[in-house]
Amino acid sequence: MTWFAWRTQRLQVLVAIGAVAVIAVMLVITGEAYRSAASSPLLTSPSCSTGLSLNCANAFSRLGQANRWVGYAHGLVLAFPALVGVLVGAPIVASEMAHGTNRLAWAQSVSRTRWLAVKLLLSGLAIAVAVGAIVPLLAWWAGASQISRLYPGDFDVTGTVVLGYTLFAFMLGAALGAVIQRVGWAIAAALGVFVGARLWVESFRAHLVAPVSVVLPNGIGPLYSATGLFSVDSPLARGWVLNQGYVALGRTTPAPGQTWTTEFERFQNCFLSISRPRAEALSQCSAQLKLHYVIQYQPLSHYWALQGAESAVFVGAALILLGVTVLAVRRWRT
Amino acid sequence: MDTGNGSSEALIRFRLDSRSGVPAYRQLVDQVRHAVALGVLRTGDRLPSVREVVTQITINPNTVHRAYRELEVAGLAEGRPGLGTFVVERGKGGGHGPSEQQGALLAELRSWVAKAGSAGLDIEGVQALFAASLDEVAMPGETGETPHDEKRGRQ
Amino acid sequence: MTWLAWRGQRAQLVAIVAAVAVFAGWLALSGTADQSAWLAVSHCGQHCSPLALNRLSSADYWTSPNRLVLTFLPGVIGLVLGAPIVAREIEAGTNRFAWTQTIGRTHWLVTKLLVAGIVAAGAVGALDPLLAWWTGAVRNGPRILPMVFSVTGFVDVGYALFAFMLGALLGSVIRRTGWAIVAGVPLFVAARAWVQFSLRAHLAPVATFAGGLPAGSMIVTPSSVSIAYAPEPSALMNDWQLNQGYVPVGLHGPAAGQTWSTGWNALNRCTGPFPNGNLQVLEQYQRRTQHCIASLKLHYVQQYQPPSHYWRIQTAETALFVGAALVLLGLTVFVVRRWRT
Amino acid sequence: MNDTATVIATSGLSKRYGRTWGLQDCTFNLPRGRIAALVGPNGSGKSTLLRMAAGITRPSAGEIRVLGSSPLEQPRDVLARIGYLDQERPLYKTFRVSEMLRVGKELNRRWDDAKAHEYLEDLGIPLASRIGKLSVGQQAQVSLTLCLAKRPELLLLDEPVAALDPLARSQLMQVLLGSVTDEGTTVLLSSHALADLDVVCDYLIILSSSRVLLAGDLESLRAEHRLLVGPRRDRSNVPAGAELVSATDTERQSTWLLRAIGSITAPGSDMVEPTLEEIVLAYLRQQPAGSHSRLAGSRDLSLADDPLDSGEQVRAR
Repeated sequence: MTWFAWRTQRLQVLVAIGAVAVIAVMLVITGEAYRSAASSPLLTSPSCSTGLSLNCANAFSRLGQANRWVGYAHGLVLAFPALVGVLVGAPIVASEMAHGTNRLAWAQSVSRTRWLAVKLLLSGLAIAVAVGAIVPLLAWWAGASQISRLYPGDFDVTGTVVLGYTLFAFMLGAALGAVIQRVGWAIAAALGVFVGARLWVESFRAHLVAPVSVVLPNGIGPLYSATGLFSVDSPLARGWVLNQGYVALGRTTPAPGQTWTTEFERFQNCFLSISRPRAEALSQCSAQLKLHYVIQYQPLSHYWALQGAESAVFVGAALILLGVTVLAVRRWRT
Repeated sequence: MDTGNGSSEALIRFRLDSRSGVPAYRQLVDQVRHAVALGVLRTGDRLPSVREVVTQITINPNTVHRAYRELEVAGLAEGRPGLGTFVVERGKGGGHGPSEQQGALLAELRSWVAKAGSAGLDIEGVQALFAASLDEVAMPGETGETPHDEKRGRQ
Repeated sequence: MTWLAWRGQRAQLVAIVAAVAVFAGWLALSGTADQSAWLAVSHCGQHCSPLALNRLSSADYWTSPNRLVLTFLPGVIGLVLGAPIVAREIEAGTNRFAWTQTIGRTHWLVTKLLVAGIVAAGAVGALDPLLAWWTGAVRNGPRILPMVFSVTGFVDVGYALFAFMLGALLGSVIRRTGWAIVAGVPLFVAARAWVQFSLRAHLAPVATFAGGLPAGSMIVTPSSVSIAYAPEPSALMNDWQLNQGYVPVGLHGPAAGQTWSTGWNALNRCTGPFPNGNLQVLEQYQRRTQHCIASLKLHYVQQYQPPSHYWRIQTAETALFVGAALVLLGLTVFVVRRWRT
Repeated sequence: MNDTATVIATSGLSKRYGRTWGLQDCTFNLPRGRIAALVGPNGSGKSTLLRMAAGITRPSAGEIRVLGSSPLEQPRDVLARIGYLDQERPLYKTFRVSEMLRVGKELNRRWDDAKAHEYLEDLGIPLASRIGKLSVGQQAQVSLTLCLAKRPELLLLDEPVAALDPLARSQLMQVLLGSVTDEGTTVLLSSHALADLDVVCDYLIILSSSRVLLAGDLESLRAEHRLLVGPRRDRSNVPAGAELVSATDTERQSTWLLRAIGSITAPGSDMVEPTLEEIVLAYLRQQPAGSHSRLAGSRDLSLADDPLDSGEQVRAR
């Protein structure tokens, strides 16, 4: 049975593994190119910090070039979980149904569930291992190419979510293949659903783990930013700022029925109407309107928790799709 | 007379016995002959068109053409261009012997069969003897074919 | 025959057009949101409320994913519609029906290609007016820049036709729709990348800028001292900058056998390392640099493509891809005409 | 033979698939107006021959002319005048029957739409049905209708009745023969239903191991062959003037197929004209087992030399 499953899917699986290998090579090349370009001592030398020197311009242009290539690799990593998963997953049941070979397979003494389980397990495992193997590489690459880790778009190309997306796309392809029974249409439908699902999850990703809030005292806010708040080393700068705005004292989120921006105008009008030194005016408005400024964000320390949560969401969805596939295959009658 | 009416229902329906070993065209010829002999077909009757025969019994059109041609040669039928093939008066083109001679032969054969029956021969035995003698005695056939072209019953 | 070509691929053609229409709607919506967010920010200037900034960042977030989709859209549409043209028929064995009818294979093939090709090109081309608006609305930057160039103008129709014919040819050679698409993707990406990175810059005469700020002039501000060795006139901000460096006087590029870094390196050897020190040291360094530039008989040259070359390059690149598509068409006809079991 | 009397003429026609032969040194002429049966075991080259006649297989060697033209060099001349039904009976499965007819109409210069509709109406095939939903028999009828509506001079039918039930088979043959009667079409059809072919065909081509074993007018072939059934005879005792094609001997009885020009006698044994089935089976039996489609010519492999066959079968010619 394992041999049979392998024999029918080896081409797809090998091509998928080949594609993952190509991406791995791409990651090593672009990551290393960026790392070496960024580590050029010239970039931090006084000649570059005081102005442009001859070599400095060269170093910057090298960095820019490397950054472009990192961008292409980024695009590839963003796209490949869907492509690999769907292209390997969709034909598993659909191509058998399209050719009628399932009637042969399901007339043997192996049960449909077992037949399906072996096929799904084999190719699922193969691509999971291949993609899983580049997860550490992605972490290195993200570090080497200095991409942020939490921000949307960057979060999606590092960590275990890549594996989660792949498994989800794989099961989505398999399930839609079993339902639609046509490989081409299953792929098209699966890609559409995948993009929709990814965007939808991205819309509530920030709340998969409770965010952290910073409360600025005495009315300090964007009208008078406290120095150091967004400096390079501050947790805020390395984190992912979700929301900010004036909210009622004692609260870290807007009052019911209000948004993060509701109170801003009121506070600004108050501030502009008081002709006193800034700090005093801010403090007075804060006390008068009973407002303080809150910045809600996900700190970098939540990275793995967020990764775990989002991976779990997609793996869970993949398990549901597994159930759907099993059901579709068991219930199939011409 | 419905002779000119091409759309009229065919008067006889052919059937083929593919196991008999008798060539198909010969079966058709024989069936027309029998029908004429039994009075089912009379002079002026239209034989089924080639197309009708072909689609009724899934047979090669050339075979039907050949059978009809044979019937024409034997003077049993006549092709009228555009109308079809029609049964004609016997004797018009020669062929069968005088009927009184036939009657005598029939009487002789009947008495022979009765003799064979009293000698203990069953129907198969009679048929085998008849076939064997047909084989050995060359018949002056209208088509002039060699003796072994004649029909041969087989199990 | 036209009817058959349409009927045979009706489902795919309609699906593609519908998908493009949905995406166009999304582009219009998100583009409008982004445009008004930008407008709000440009009006409030220094005193922008968090409201405006939040709106901008959430609306602008979609710009680069959308551009990514637009970059691959012509290729995907072309391959998905092109690959089944012949491959699907061979897979189903229907080519043995179609190619034993009176109509010639070439006639059959060209009609099918024409119908699906027009849909592919039309679906992509119909987006072009929208894209012209969209790229401005979301402030993609000067459209001569490579990433913007590829998703504006009409060059995307050329990409779509090329991908379409690539898919058709691979389909008729590989005879399997799925694998034809899979094989087509890297080939299409390679062709696009090669043209974009190597060829496009030379599709119109390269403009050069020589001189500008006197090289090595010093800009002193209260907080810092900068020395402009590589002048960056603001006029070049909207151009697609290709190469820059010091080249022999009288030339607009490196001399034969030399590269752009030859000049940099020669100048660097002459001036020595950048000094640490006070203003006087820096002034000395500046004078030394000027002296070196003069004695080495170099001048600063910037090669670029100005925005005025935009349509010229668009036309040339489109012609390039359409020409390649025609070559692929010829090959496909050849393969189909020769097909025998 | 001149071109007007000969519809298909092949000479030394061969097709090689890698190391195996699809068809080898095939030479025959099919006269106009015939319904020719192309018979032989699976893989004997029937489809290869038909496909070469339809111009969708390129011969490796030799020549084939269909209606006086080369299907390879002048496909337009040939394709307009033939109707080819592929073994797989390809149709656009998602199309409706009426749409499939429209396909035929659009792909052919000569197209008898009324006739096509009439056929399908007579058979009770609804025009609004999707092809994929039709039964196998109905799909075969649609395929055949597409061939017939071209009003071809030559029909090339690759196993038109395979996998059909007896009723569908008979209906299909009726439609075919009716049309052939009307149009005088020449037919070359391959089939395994030997009993059906007997009264339908008047020309016979036997292929085996990618070679032509026998080709000719069925009536003449019948006349040239005799089936000898009688008490066991010694192999050396072949009647004078006859040639032993193939023999099946039991302890007591011999059943021989003999080939002879002119009359032969064998006293004590029945001598009958063989059926098409008997001729075909006798010729196929003389082929050694396992010699199918070998690149090394099986031509010289005489059965008499094969120790395994112990002289049970004897080669003709």
